[in-house]
Amino acid sequence: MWTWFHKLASPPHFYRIAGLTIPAFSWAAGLLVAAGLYGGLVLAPPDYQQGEGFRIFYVHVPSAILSMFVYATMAIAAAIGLIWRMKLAHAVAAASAPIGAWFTACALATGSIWGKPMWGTWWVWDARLTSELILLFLYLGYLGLRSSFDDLQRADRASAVLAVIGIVNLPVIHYSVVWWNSIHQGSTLLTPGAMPIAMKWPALCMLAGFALFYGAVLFVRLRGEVVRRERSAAWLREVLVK
Amino acid sequence: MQDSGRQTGLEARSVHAWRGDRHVIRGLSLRVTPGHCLHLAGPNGVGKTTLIRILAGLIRPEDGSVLWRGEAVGHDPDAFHADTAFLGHDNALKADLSPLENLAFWSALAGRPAAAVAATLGAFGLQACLGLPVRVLSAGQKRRVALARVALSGASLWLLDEPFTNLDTGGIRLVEAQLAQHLAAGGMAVVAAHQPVTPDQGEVRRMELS
Amino acid sequence: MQDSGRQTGLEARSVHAWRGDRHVIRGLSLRVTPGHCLHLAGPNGVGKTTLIRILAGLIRPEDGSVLWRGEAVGHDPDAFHADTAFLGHDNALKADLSPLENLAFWSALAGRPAAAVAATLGAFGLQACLGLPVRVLSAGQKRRVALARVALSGASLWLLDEPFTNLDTGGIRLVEAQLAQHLAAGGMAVVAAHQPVTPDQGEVRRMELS
Amino acid sequence: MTPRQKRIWMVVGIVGGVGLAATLALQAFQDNLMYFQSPTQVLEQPIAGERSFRLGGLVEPGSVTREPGNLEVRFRITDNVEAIEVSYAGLLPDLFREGQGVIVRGKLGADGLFVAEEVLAKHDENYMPPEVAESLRMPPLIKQVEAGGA
Amino acid sequence: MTARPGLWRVGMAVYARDLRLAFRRWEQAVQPVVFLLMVATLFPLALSPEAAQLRGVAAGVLWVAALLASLLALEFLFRADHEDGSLEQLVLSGHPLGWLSIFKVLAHWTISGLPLVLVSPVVATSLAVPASALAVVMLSLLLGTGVLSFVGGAAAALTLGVKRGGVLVSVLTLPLVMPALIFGAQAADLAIMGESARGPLLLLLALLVLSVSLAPLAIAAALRIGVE
Amino acid sequence: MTARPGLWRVGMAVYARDLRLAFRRWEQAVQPVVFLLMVATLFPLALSPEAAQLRGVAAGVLWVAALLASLLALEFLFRADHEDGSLEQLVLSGHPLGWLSIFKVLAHWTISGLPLVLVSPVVATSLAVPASALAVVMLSLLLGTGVLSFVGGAAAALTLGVKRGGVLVSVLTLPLVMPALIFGAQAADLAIMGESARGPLLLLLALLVLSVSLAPLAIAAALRIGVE
Ligand code: HEM
Ligand SMILES: Nc1ncnc2c1ncn2[C@@H]1O[C@H](COP(=O)(O)OP(=O)(O)OP(=O)(O)O)[C@@H](O)[C@H]1O
Ligand SMILES: Nc1ncnc2c1ncn2[C@@H]1O[C@H](COP(=O)(O)OP(=O)(O)OP(=O)(O)O)[C@@H](O)[C@H]1O
Ligand SMILES: [Mg+2]
Ligand SMILES: [Mg+2]
Repeated sequence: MWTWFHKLASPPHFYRIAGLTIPAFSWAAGLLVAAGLYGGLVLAPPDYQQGEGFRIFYVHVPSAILSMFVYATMAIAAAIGLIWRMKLAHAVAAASAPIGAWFTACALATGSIWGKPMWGTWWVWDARLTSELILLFLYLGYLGLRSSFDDLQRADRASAVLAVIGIVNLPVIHYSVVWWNSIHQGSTLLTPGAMPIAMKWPALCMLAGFALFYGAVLFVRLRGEVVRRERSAAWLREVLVK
Repeated sequence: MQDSGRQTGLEARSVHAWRGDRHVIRGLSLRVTPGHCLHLAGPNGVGKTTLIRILAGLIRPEDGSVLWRGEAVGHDPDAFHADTAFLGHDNALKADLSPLENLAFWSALAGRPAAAVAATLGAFGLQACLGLPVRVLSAGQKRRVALARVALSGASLWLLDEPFTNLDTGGIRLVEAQLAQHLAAGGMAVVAAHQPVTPDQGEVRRMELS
Repeated sequence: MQDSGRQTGLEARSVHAWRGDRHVIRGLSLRVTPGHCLHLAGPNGVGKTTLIRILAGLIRPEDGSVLWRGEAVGHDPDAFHADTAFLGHDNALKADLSPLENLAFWSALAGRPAAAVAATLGAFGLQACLGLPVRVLSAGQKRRVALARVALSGASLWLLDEPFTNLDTGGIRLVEAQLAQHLAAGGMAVVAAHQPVTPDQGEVRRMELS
Repeated sequence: MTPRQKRIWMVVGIVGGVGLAATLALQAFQDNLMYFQSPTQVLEQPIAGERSFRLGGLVEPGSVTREPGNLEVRFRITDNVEAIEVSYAGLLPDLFREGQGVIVRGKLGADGLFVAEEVLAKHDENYMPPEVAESLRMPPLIKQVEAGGA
Repeated sequence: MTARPGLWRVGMAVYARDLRLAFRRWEQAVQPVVFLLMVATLFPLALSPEAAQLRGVAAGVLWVAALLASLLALEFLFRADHEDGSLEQLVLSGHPLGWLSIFKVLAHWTISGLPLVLVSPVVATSLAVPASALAVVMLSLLLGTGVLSFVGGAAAALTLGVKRGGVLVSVLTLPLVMPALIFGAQAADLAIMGESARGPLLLLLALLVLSVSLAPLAIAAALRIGVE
Repeated sequence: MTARPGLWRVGMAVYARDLRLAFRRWEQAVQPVVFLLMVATLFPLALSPEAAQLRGVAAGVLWVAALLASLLALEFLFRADHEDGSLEQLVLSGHPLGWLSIFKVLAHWTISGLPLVLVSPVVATSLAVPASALAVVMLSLLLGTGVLSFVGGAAAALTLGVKRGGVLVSVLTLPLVMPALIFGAQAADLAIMGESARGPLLLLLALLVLSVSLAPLAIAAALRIGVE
C-alpha cells in the first residue's frame, strides 16, 4: 500500500496514470451530468411547494457540496504536503483552488437566484450564507497568496498553511443550519424520507457527475502543474518528445 | 580524528539544493571539527550564501543531510541553534535602538550576561557610538555591531557570510583576532569571503565552490 | 591645468558637514579633473559616505561650496545631475524586475540607447541572469547590475561609494577595467573604498580622510 | 526539555485550547444567537419596543386577512405554542401561504402587534410531488415546527 | 554628454515602469478592489439590520471604503523606491522632480484609484443605490480618488524618513481629504435621492485641480528631504 | 555552552524589546488610536443625516473602525524584523518560534489593540451609545482586538516573502475575523439596546481562546517559510 502510494506520488508515474484517467473521468462526468439534467429537468415531478422552481436544486446542491468537498481535499492535500513534504500533494492543492472557487461562486449565484423567488430576497446575512461567502474569500485569499510568491516551494508551503487554517470554516458551513436559526433549509439529502426517489436520483447523478468533473479538471490541471514543476527533469523531455 | 570529528563537529553529506530551477549545490559534503575554520570561496553567485543558509538550517536541502555532533540537525534543531551563531548579509540590527540595546536583547536571548555587551562593543572599536541609534552609524560601524553579536553569543559554531563587508583594514584584523580566539578555545567556524581568512590561531581550510 | 581644472572638473571648497552633533567633514577641499580618479580612503565612520553624498548634492554642506565646471552646483543642479552617475550603498534595483528591465528604465531616463543595456550587462558577467528577477540574484550579482548602470549612464562624473562590496576578485578587475576606460575617455571619478583602486589607465589620487 | 517533551506540551496546549473554546461556544449557544427568534422566545423575554428584530415561525392556518384596497396583510406567526399577530404592507414572496415557515423583520408594538418591514419565506428540507403532499393532506407542519424552533 | 530625453518621454518612462512593477504582481494590483468589496461586505454585517436597510448608508460606506482602500495602497507610492535607493537616483536624474512625481502619482492612481471607480457600480448596486445615481457616484469617485492620490502622495513623501509610516500617512491624509469625502458623499447622496449633484461635483473638481497643481511641489520638496 | 534562559525570560525579552521599539517612536504607537478617532469622525460626515441619527450605526462604525485601525498596524508585525534580518536570528535563536511569536503578537496588541479599547468609551459616547453599554462595548473590543492580533499575525507572517504585502494581509485577515466582527458588533448592539450580550461575548471569548491556541503554530510555520 505504502509503496503503491509512493509510486503514484512520483511525478513520471503520476503523469502517465493521469493521462489514462482524464478521458475516463470526462466521459463518465459527461454522461452522469446529462442523465442528471434529463432526470432533474424532465423526469422529476415538480415540488408541492415550489413548483418547477425547485429544479435549480440540481445545480445548486452539487455545486455547494463540491465547494466544500474541494476545499477539504485541498486542505488535506496541503497538510500532507506540509508534513511529508510531498510535491504532488502541493500540486493537488494548487490545482484544486480555482476549481473550488468556481464551485463556490456557482453555489452562491444559484443560491441567490433561487432565494429571490422562494425567500423573497437575494441575500441575507445569516450563518449559512455568510460562511459560504467566507469560503469564497478563503479561496481567493489562497489564490492571491500563492501568486504573490515567485518561488514555487515557498508559495506551496505558505498557501498550505492558509488552507489548513481555513478548514475550521467547513464545519461552520455545514452545521450552521443546525446551530443557528437560519433562513436556509436543513439537509435534504441526509434526512431519510425528505425527498422521494424520483427526485433524488437525478440529484445523486449530478453530484457524482460534478465530482467526476472535478476529478477530470483536477487531473488536467495537475498535469500542467507537474510539467511546470519538473520542466528540467529528464523523464519529462522523453514523454513530451514522444 | 575522523571519528571524534563525527561526534563533535558539523558535517554535511552530499547536500543538494535548487534555487528556482538552478541546481546550485550539487552533492556537496564537508566537515568542520573543533578548532577548525572552513573558508568558502568562489565567484559571485556560485552558492556560498545558499550553502551557509543550509548549514544554519534556514533552507532545507532538497537532498542530503546536515549533522551536528553526530545527529541530524532536524532531530533537535533548538539544541543545534542554541549552539550556533549566524551572520548573514543583513545585520539584524534595529535602526532605532542603540548598539547597546540591540546587543543586550540578543545576548538575553542567548542567555549571556548583560555586562559583557559594552566591553565587546568596545573591543570592536565602537566606544564612541554605544548610545547612538544604529540608523546613523556608517556602513562599517553597523557591520561591526553585528559581528560583536556573534562574538558575544558564546556559540561553538560560527556561520559568517562575508563578515568583512564594509570593514576597513583595522576592522578586518579585529575580526580575525576574534576568530583566532574562538578557534583556540575549541570553536568552529564556516566563513564565506572573497578576501583571504587568516586568523593567527586555529586551522583554516579553504574550499573553492564552483 | 589649474585653471582648466576650474573650468572642466569638480571642485569642493572648504566644505563642512555635521551629522547629528558630530562635525564629520571639517573644511575639506578637493578637485577632480578629467582623466583623474579620487580615491577616498579612511577608517569606518570617518565620513566617506557623507562626503560623496555632499558631492552628489544629496546632502547640503553646512558651509563651503561644491563647483561643477566652475559654477556652483546649486546654480543648475539638473545640468550637473544629468552629467553625473552616483552609486550608493544601496543598489537602486527593483527586486521584481529583471536586470534588463531595471537598466532599460535608468538608461531611458538618462537618454541612452536601449540597445547597449544587454551588452553592458554581459560585460559585467551577467549573461546568465539577464531575465531573472533581481530578488533572486546573489549579493555580488546585484552589485554588478548596479555598476552596469553607472557604466551605461554616459556621465562624465562617477561617484562610487564602495563599489567593490560583495564582488569577487574577477568582479573587482572588471570594475577597474571599466573605470580605466572611463578615465581614458576623459571621465572623472570619486571612489570611496577600503581596497586599493588600481585602474590601468587614468590617474588615481588617494585621499585619506581622518 | 527534549524535543519530545516540547511536542507533548504543544499538543496539550492545543487540545486544551480547542476544548476550552468548544465549551465556551456550547455555553454561548444556550443564549439567543439566532438569526430569528420564535414567538415563545419573544414572549418569554420581551424585547424593548423601539428595537427591530426577526421573528420566525409558521403562518397560522386561517389567520391571513387582507385589507381590501391596500396591500396590508395581517397574519399570526406561531410555533404551535405561542402566536404573535403581524401586520405587513408590501409584496409577499411566492412561497408565502398558510402553514408556511416565514421570517419577518420589524418591531413589536406595545399593543402586541408586530409591524413587519420585511417578510421572508422559509421552507424545510422536504420535497415531494404535489400528489403525495395532497395524499398526506396535512402539510409537514410538525417538521416545520421542529425546524423553526430548534 | 548625450541628448537629454524630452519631458514626456521621461514621464512616460516613469509611468510605464510603475505600471509594469504593479502588473508583475497583478494579484496585488487588484487588492484595493478586493478590499473595497470586503469592507462593503463587512459593513452591513456590523450594522444593525434596520440601519443596513437605509440607502443613506450606501454613499457613506462606499466613500469611506474607497478612501481606506486607496490609503492602504498609498504607503508604497514612494517607500519602495526609498528603501532600495531608486529614489536617490530619481532625485539625481537631472529631471524636474515635481514632474517625475506627477507620473508616479498617476501610475499609483491608475493602479489603485481607477479600479475602485470601475467596480463602484457593482458595490453601489449591492448597497441598493438606484441605477439612475450610478453615473454620479462613479464621477464623484473618479474625482475623489484623484484628489486622494495627489494629497496622499504628498503625505507619503513627507513620511519617508519614518519607519512604520503606514498609519502616519493615513493620519496626515485623512484631515486633508475630509473636504473631498464630504463633498463626494454629498454628491452621491444627492444623486441617490434623485436630486442634482452639480454643486458638490464642481467643488470636488476644484479640489482636484488645486491638488494637482500644488501637490507636485510639495512632493518634490518632501522627497529631497527624504533622501538626505 | 551556557545555561539557556527560561522560556518566560525569553518571552519577556521579546515583549520588552518590541515595546521599547514602539515607544522609541511613540508618535506612531498612537496612530491606530488617531485613525480610529478619525474614522469615527468621518463616518457620520459621510452618512446621510437620517442614518447618522441611528444608534444602530454606532456599534458597526466602532467595530469596523477598530478592525481597520488594527489591520493597518498589522503589516509591520513581522515585516520590519524580516527586512533587517532580525527574523532569521529569532528563527535561529534556539527557542520555540511559536512561543516567541506569542510575545511578539502580545506586544503588537499592547501597542495597537489595547489603546483602541481604552479610547473606545470616548468614541462610543460621541456616537450616542448610552453609558450603561460602555462596559460591554469595551469588553467586546478587548476580546475582538485580541482575536484580530492573533489571526492577523498569522496572515502577516504568511505574506512575509511578498512585497507590498499590506493589502494582502487585510485580504487574508478579513474573512477570518468576520465571525469576530459579527459577534462583537452584535454584543455591542445588544448592550446598546439594553439587553444581555452574554451569548456573543462567550462566542468571542471562544474565538479568542481558539486563535491563541492555534495561531502561534501557524505563525511559526509561516515565519520559517518567510526566512527561507
Ligand atoms: C446565496 C444563497 C445560498 C447559499 C450561499 C447556499 C449555500 C449552500 C451550501 C453551502 C450548501 C451545502 C451544505 C452542506 O452540504 O452542508 C447548500 C445546500 C443546499 N441548499 Fe443552499 N444556499 C443558498 C440558497 C439556497 C436556496 C434559496 C435554497 C432553496 C430554497 C437552497 C437549497 C439548498 C438545498 C436543498 C441544499 C442541499 C442540502 C442537503 O441536502 O445537503 N439553498 N446551500
Ligand atoms: N529563482 C532562481 N532562479 C534561478 N537562479 C536562481 C534563483 N534563485 C537564486 N538563483 C541563483 O542561485 C545563485 C545563488 O547564489 P548565492 O546567493 O548562494 O551566491 P553567493 O555565492 O553567495 O554569491 P555572492 O558572492 O555574490 O554573495 C545565484 O547565482 C542566483 O542567480
Ligand atoms: N546623528 C548623528 N549623531 C552622531 N554621529 C553621527 C550621526 N549621524 C552620523 N554620525 C556619524 O557620522 C559618521 C558618518 O560616517 P559615514 O557614513 O560618512 O562613514 P564612512 O566613512 O562612509 O564609513 P564606512 O567606511 O563605515 O562606510 C559616522 O561615524 C557616524 O557615527
Ligand atoms: Mg552571498
Ligand atoms: Mg560608507
